[in-house]
Amino acid sequence: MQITEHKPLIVAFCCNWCSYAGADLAGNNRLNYPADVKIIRVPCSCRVNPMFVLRAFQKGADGVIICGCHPGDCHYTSGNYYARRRMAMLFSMLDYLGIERERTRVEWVSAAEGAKFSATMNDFVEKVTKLGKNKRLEDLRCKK
Amino acid sequence: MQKITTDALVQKAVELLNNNTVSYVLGWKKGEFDYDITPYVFKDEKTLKEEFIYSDFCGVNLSKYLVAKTKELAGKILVFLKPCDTYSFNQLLTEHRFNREKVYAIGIPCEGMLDIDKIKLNLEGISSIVETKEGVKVNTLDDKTIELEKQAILLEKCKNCKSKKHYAYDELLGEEGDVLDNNRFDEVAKLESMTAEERFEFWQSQLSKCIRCNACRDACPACTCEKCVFDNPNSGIENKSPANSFEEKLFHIIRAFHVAGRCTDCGECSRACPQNIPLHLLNRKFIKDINEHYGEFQAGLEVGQRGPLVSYTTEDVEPSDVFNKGE
Amino acid sequence: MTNVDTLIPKVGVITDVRIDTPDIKTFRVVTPDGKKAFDHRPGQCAMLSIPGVGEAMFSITSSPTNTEYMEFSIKKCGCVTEWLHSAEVGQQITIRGPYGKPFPVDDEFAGKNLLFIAGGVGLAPLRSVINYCRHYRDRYGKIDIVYGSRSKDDLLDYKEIIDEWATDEGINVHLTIDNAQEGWDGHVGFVPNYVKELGFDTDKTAVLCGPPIMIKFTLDGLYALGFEKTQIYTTLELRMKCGVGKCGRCNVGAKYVCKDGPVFRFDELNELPTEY
Amino acid sequence: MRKCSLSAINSIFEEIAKNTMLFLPVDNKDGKAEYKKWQEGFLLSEKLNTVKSPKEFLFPQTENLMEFKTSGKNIEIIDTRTAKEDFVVFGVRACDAKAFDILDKVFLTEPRDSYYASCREHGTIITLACNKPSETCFCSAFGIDPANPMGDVSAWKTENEMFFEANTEKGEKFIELIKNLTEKTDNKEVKKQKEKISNIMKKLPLANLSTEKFGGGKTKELFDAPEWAELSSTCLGCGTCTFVCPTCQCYDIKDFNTGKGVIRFRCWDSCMYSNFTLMAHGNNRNSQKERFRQRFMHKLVYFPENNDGTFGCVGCGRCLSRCPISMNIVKVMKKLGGKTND
Amino acid sequence: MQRIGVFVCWCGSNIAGTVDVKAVAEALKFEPGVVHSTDYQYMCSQAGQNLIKDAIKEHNLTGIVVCSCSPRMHEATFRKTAQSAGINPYMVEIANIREQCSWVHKDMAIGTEKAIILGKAAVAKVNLNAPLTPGESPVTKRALVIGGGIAGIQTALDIADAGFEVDIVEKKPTIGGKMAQLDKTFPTLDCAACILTPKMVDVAQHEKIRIFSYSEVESVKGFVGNFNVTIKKHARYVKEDLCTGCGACVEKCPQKKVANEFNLNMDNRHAIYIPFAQAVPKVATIDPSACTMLKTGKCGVCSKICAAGAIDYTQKDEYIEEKYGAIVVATGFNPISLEKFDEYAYSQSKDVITSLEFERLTNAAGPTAGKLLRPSDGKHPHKIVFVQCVGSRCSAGAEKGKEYCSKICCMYTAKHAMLVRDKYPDTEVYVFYIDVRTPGKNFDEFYRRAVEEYGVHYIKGMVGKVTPEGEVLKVQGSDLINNKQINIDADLVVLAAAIEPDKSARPLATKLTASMDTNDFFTEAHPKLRPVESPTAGVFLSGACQGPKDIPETVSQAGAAAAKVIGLLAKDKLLGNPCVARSNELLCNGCSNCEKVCPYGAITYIDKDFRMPDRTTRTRRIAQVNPAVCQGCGACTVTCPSGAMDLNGFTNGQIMAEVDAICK
Repeated sequence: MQITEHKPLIVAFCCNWCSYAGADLAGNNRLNYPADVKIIRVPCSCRVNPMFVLRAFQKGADGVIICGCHPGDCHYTSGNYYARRRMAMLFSMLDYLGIERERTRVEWVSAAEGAKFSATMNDFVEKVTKLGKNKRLEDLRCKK
Repeated sequence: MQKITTDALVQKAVELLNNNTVSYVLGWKKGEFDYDITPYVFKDEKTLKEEFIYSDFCGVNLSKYLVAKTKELAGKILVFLKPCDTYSFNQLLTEHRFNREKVYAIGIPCEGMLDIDKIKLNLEGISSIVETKEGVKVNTLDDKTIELEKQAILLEKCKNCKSKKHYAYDELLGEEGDVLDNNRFDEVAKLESMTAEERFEFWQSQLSKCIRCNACRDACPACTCEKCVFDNPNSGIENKSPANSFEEKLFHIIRAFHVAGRCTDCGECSRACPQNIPLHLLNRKFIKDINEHYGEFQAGLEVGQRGPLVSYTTEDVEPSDVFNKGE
Repeated sequence: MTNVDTLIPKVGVITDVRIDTPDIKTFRVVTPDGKKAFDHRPGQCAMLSIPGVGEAMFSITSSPTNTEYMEFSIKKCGCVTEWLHSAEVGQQITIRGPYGKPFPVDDEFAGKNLLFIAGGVGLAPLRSVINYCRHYRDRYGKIDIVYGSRSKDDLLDYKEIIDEWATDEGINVHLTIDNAQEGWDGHVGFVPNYVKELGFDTDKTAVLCGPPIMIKFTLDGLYALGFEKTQIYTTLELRMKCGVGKCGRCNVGAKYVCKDGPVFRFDELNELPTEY
Repeated sequence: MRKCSLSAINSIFEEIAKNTMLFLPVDNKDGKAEYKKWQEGFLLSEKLNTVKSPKEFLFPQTENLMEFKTSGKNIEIIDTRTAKEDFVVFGVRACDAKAFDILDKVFLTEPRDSYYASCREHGTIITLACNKPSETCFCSAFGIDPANPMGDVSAWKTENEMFFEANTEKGEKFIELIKNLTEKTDNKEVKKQKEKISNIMKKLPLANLSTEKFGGGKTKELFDAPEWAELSSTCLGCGTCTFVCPTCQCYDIKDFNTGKGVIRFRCWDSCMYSNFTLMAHGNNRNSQKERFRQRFMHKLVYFPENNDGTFGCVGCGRCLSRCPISMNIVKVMKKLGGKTND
Repeated sequence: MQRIGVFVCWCGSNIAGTVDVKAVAEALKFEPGVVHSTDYQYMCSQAGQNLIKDAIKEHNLTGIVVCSCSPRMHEATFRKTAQSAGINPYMVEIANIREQCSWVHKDMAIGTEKAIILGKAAVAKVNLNAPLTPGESPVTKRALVIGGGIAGIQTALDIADAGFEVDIVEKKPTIGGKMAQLDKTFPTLDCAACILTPKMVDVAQHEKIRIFSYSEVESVKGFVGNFNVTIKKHARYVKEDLCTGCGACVEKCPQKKVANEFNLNMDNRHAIYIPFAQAVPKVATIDPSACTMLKTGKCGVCSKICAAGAIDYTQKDEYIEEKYGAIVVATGFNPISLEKFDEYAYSQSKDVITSLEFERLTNAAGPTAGKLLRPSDGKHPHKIVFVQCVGSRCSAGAEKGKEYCSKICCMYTAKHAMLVRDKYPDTEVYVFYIDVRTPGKNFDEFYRRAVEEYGVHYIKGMVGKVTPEGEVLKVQGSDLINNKQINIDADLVVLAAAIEPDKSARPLATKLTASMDTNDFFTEAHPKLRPVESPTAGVFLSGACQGPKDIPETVSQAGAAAAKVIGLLAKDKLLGNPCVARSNELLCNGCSNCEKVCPYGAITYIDKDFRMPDRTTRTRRIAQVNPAVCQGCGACTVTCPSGAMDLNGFTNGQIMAEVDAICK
C-alpha cells in the first residue's frame, strides 16, 4: 500500500454470539486484517439501528459492515432475519440516493469462521479504500 | 369534477348529526379562495351547510386527524374518506392508533385532486377556479380565462392513482371503484436505472431544498409517534434545522425507513412539502423493493396486516443480492 | 474579528461545590484568572453551559457586594443541572451574563421595610437581594424573611440563615418545614399558612419566590392582609435560551422574561397572558 | 433616478458579480422562484416572489456561533467567525424589504446581535416593485406599497426598461457601480408604473383586510378568544409557515459534537413546534392551540406593542400558499377581526 | 458524570508485544470521566484484580474500563471484581485490544492507535452505563436429556442419582444409540453390549428417570430454569404399558421384508419389531410404512396373537408438555453418506462396507451371527483392506467430505484389524492411513499390538481407486513410505467413514436457539473453559453432538454435563440477564410492531392512564417487557420508530457514543 493512499475508517457491527466470536477467533489464529476496522459489539445483528449506520457515516466512517450469525443460526432464532430485511432495505435506499453501494455490507460470519472474518475485512477495506473518502454521506462539520 | 356533490355529503352529515349517530363531522371547509380548503371539525348543521365543501382541492387525507380527534373529542366522529385515505385508516387501526368505535367512516369517490401549485405555474393572480368536464377554467385578476386539462394539474399523488376502491367504511356514498393499474414505480425505476452519480446529483439537488419544516412528517398518516425521534433531545438524532446536506439526508432516510412497510403511498408527504421535493419517491422505493423481494405488499388493505419489516422468511434475499438484481 | 457578541460566553471555573440539600448544590464560579466573571445587580441571571451538554439560565445567588466570586444554587432537574451536580472543583464551564432586570433595590426598595417569602430553591434568587440589603443595611427598614421547605434537610443556606441572617439586627427570620421532623423545634406548616399566621403589616414591600402553588396561595394571603399588587415582586425563571430577548423562548405576551424580567411586580405580571 | 433597458440587465448583474456576491430570484426546476447566487446565464425570475423569503441572507437557517474545545476539565472558546463578505440581494419585494426592518427591530435593538448586524452591514438590498400582485397579497393591510419598495436601492421594471433609485448611502454606492450601464432619467415612467400597480392593488381580494382589531394592548381581548380553538383545530404543528415567513425570527441554540470539538450554533425554530419551549422545566405551551395562538398573537399584538404599532407581518402571502392545510394569518385575522365588540 | 478507572492489561506480551500499553493508559487519562488510568501485566490475575479493587476504593470509581482480551473471555471475571469492590457489575466495559487488536495487527504504532480508539469507545460507553440489577426466576428441578445413546444415558443416570428427575427423549424405539450396535470396544476389547446394557437397565429401572422413546422434541419455549418443552411421542401402535416384550407378534408378523436399520439394512426385520434383544424399553413397535394393516386395513395378525392386548392400530401421535430447568443435548453422530465417494465403489459393490457395517458383521447379534462373511456371497474374506479417513480431513472447500478429523477411526480400525487377525489368522489385513492418531490412555499400545503382534499391514498412503472385478475388489493405493503404487485384490474393503452430527441436530438447535458450527456440531460456550455448556443458558452438551468423541471421552463429558445440570438444578432461584429491553412508556405508540418481532413473546400491551400536561387523563396502549422472558436481542428496539424501546447494556445512546468515539 502506498503511504499517500487514503486510510479508510470502517465501523463493523458484530453480533455477540457469532461474528464477534468469529473476530475473536481470527485473533486467536492471528489472521491479520487492517486496523482500519473497528468493531462494535451488539447482542445481535438485529440490534443495529439504521441510525447507528448513518451516525457512523456522519462522524467520518468510510464504510459500515454489519456481521451476524448465518441465517438460521441466530442465537435469538430470528434476529438476523430481521436484520437481513432491514439492512437490505436501508442499503438499497442508500444506493438509491447515490451513495456508493460498496460502502455498506452485510456479512454472515459464524463463531467458527475466523478466517472468513479476516478475509471479509481485508476485502471490504480494500474495496472501500478504492472508493476513497466518503463524500456523499459526510457531515463536513466532523471533518478536520 | 368529483362525481359526488358537496350537497350530498352535507345532507348525509346533517342527517347523521341530527339523528345523533355522530357528534362531529371531520371534513373540508371553504377557504378565502376556491383552492385553499382547510380540514375542519364541524359541530353544527349551520356551519356544515355554509362552509362544508368537497371539491377538486380536497387533497388532504383526513385519516391522520382521527388519532388526535378521537382522543380529544368525546362523541363519535364522522369522517369522509377518499379511496386512498381508507388505506391509511386501516393502517392506523392496525397499529392501534385510534378507537374504531369512535368513528363513523363514509367512503366517498375521488376523481383525482388538483395541485394549485401546478395551476399557478401557468399563471399568477387567480380570482376564481371553475371545474369543467376536462379540467378547470381559471379566471385571473387581470380578467383573463385560462383552461387547463385535469391530467396536467393533478396532485403528484393522484397522477398515478393506485385505487378508486375503498378498503374501509361504514357507509359508501357514490359508486365503488376499482384498484387501478398504475405506473407508480416508473419514476423509481427511472432513477434506479441512472448511475450512482446521477442519482446522487438528483437527490442532492432535491433534498438540499429541504427547510425542515416537518410538514412531510406532520402530514404523514404513518408518522404518528407520540414523540418523533427528531423532536426528542434524548434520541441522539434530534435536529431542528438541517445544518448541511448530511442532516437533510439523515432526516429523510430515517423517516422513510420508519414508515417502510407501513407507508400506504398516500402521497401526503409530497403534497405537503412547500419545496416540492418528490418525497414519495423515497417511500415508493421501499415499497418497490419490498414488492420485489418479499412479495407484493400494500399497507392498509386490511386491519391487522403483518408488515414486511416485522416478518421474514428463511429464504429472503441477501442484502448484497438486492443490489445485484438486473446486473 | 474582535467583536464580542453577547452570545459568546466566557470560561468559568468551579472553585467550590457546596451540598446544600439532597438535590441542591451551590457552585462558586470565577474566571480562570480567579476574578469575578462580571458585575451584576441583585436578581439578575447568568447563562451557564457545558459544551455539548447545553446551556441554561440560573439566577446569581451571591450578592453583587461579593467582589470575589459568583455563586449559583442549582437544583438537579435536567441534563445541564445533572451534569453540573456531578462536576468537581476545577471543572471549567462557560458563563455569560448578566441578564434581566434586577430587583429595584436602589429605587422602589430604598427606605422600605422588606418582606421576603421563599419556598424551596426559591430562596436562591432572593439570597442575592437579601445579602445586598444586609450589606447596605441602613438603606432599608425592617426586614422579615419567611422561608420554608419540605424538611429541615431541604432548607437552602441553612447555616448562613442561622449564623448570619438571624443574628443581624432588624432582621427577623421565620423558618418553617412542611412536616414535623425529629430535631426540628421550629414552625411546621406550609409557607402561605405561616405568612397568614404571622400576619404582616402592609407597610412593606414583599418579594416572593417559590413553586407556583406556593406563590398562588401566598399571594392570596398577602391580598387578604391588605397588600396591593404594586407592593409585591417576584422573579420568574422560565425557559430562557438566548438571554437577550430575541430567540422567542421566554416570550410571554409582549414581554421577554430574560430581558423584561425575570423580576416582575405583580401588577405587571397581571397584564401578561397566563403562559408562565 | 437611473434606468437601463431590460436587455442590459444581464450586464449589470455581471458588473455586480465582479465585485460582490449577487443573489437574485431565478426559476428553479420546479418552476418556482428561488434566491440563487448569480452566475452566467441566470435570468431574473418573472415570478411574483420566492418560496423561501430572503431573510436567510441576514439570518441564516443555521449559523455557527462559536466552537469549544475541551480537554480534561478545561474548556477553550473559539470565535470561529471569519470576515463577512459584501453581497447584494437583487429583486427583493416590498414586503420582504419591510420584513428586514422588522428583523432589524429584533436583532439590532440592544443588545445588538452582532451576527445579524454583520450580515446587515455587508448586504446591499435592491428591491423591485411588484408589477403583478397576486390574490394572496395583503401587504397593503400593513401599510406596505408594493409599488414603492424600500431597501438600499428601489427598482421598477416596465415592459422594456428597469429603473433604479438609491435610498441609502449603500444604495448610492451601488448606483455608482452601475453608472456606466445606466442612464439618468426622470420619474415619469415610474410614476405611470406605480399607478398601474396601485390599480391592481385595489382589485385584490384581500385589499381590504382590516388590522383594526389588532395591535398593541389587545392582549386581553384576543388572548382568550374562543376562536383560537377552532382555528387551530387542524393545524399540523409543522413549521412551514414559520420557515417561509420573512419575519419569523425565533431561534434555538444547540450544540453539536463533531468529535473534534463542540460547535454551538443557532438555527431557526418554530413556536408551532411541540418542542419549541421544551426545556428541563417542562413546556409552557402544551397544546397546539396555545402554540398556534402564540404565533399569531406575536405578529399581531405583542410585536406591535413593543414596536410602536408595527405589525410582525408584511402580507407577503407565503403562508397562504404554502401551508399544507391552508390555514393562515388571513383566516385568523378575518375570524378574529369579524368579532363584534358587544 | 462517571468517575472512570481505566485498566490496560499487557497480557504478558500478548498485548504488550504489539500495543504500547503505557501509551494507551496515558492517552485514555484525558477522556471525559476518566479519573484514573493504569496498566498491569495480567489484569485477570489475582494481583491484577486486586489492583482494580484498590483503585475503585482509592479513587471512588463509578465505572471501569478494562482494555484486555475479548469480553467473551473475562468480562464476567472483571464484573465480579467490580462487584466485590462495591460497584455494580454492569458498570464494567471491556475494550478488546487482544483478539481484535494486538493479535491481528503487527505494527506497534498502528496497534497502539487502534487500542486507544477502542479504549475511548469503551470509556464513551461506560459514561452512559447505568447500574443494572438482574431479575430473579425460579428453577424447575427437572432435566431433559435429548438422545438416549451412551452420552444421554450416562448424563441421565448421573443427574438422577443426584436426586433430580430426568426425562430422556429418544427418537428410536429403544435407547442405546450407536454403542448398542458396536461389537467390542477399544482399547480393552470388552464387549460393548456387556457394558452398555446394564446401564440401559439401570435407566429403565431408575425411579427418577422417564424414557420417552420413539419421541422427538417438538418445540422449546422459555428460558434457563423454565423451559416449556413439547415432546412428540410417535404412535408405535403398541401400548407400552401393556406390551411385555415377549416377541410373539414379531414372530408371527407376515411382513418380513423390511430393511433392518439396526443392522444397517444388511438383513431384514418384520413390520412389527423390537430393534434388538436388550432393547429398552423392550416394547414392540409397528413400522407404519411397512405394516399391511396400517396401510390397507387388512391383516391384524399381531393384534390377534398379542395375549396382553397391547396392539392398538388407532394410536395417534401424542404431544406431551413438560417443564424443565435444564436441557442436555446428546443427539450423537452418524457416519456420513458415502454416495459421493465413487472411487471406493461403495455404491457399486456390496463388499465395500463402512466400519459400522463391519461392526454389525462381527457382532454375535448381527446379521451373520458374528461370522465374518462377505455381504455379496456370504464367503469368508481372505484379504481385507481398511481405508482410513474416508471423508475426514478433506481439504477446505472440497466438494465432499469433512475438514475435521473424525477422531475415532484410527482406533476402531486397529480394533477391527486386530479382531480379524485374532479370529481369522488366515486373513491378510491391510490398513491404508494418512496418519495414525492414538493419543489416549493405552491407545498407542493398542495400535502397536495390532501391527506388531497381529501382523496387520499398515500402509501410509491413500487408496486411489477400488474397482470391483468379478469376485475381487481391485484396490489401487499408494505407499508413501516406499513411494510406490500398491495393487491389492481384496475380498472386502472397509471404509472408515467420517462421522457427522445427527441430522436431527440442526432443527433441534433452532428450537433451542443454540448455536452450531459450520459442520452442525453444537458450539460450546467456551471451547476450553465451558466445553459442556451451550452459549444458550440452560442448554448443555453431551457426547458427539459437540464434536467427534470415543466412548470414554463421551462418558466423561456426559458426566461433566450432568454435573453442570446438577449445579443448576440445585439452585432455587436464577439471576436473569439484566441486559433486557425496556419500554419508555411516555414514548410508546402502542403500535404492536415490537410485539411482532419478539422471538420470545416477552412483550405484552396494557392500557395505562396518563396525566397529560393540561391536567387531563388519557388512556394509552403501551408495551411492557417481561424481563424474565426477554433475552436481550434488541429486535424490538429497531422496529420501534419512536425509540421507546431500548436495550439495557446496549442502549441507543451507548452504541452511538461508541460510534462517535470510534469515528473521532
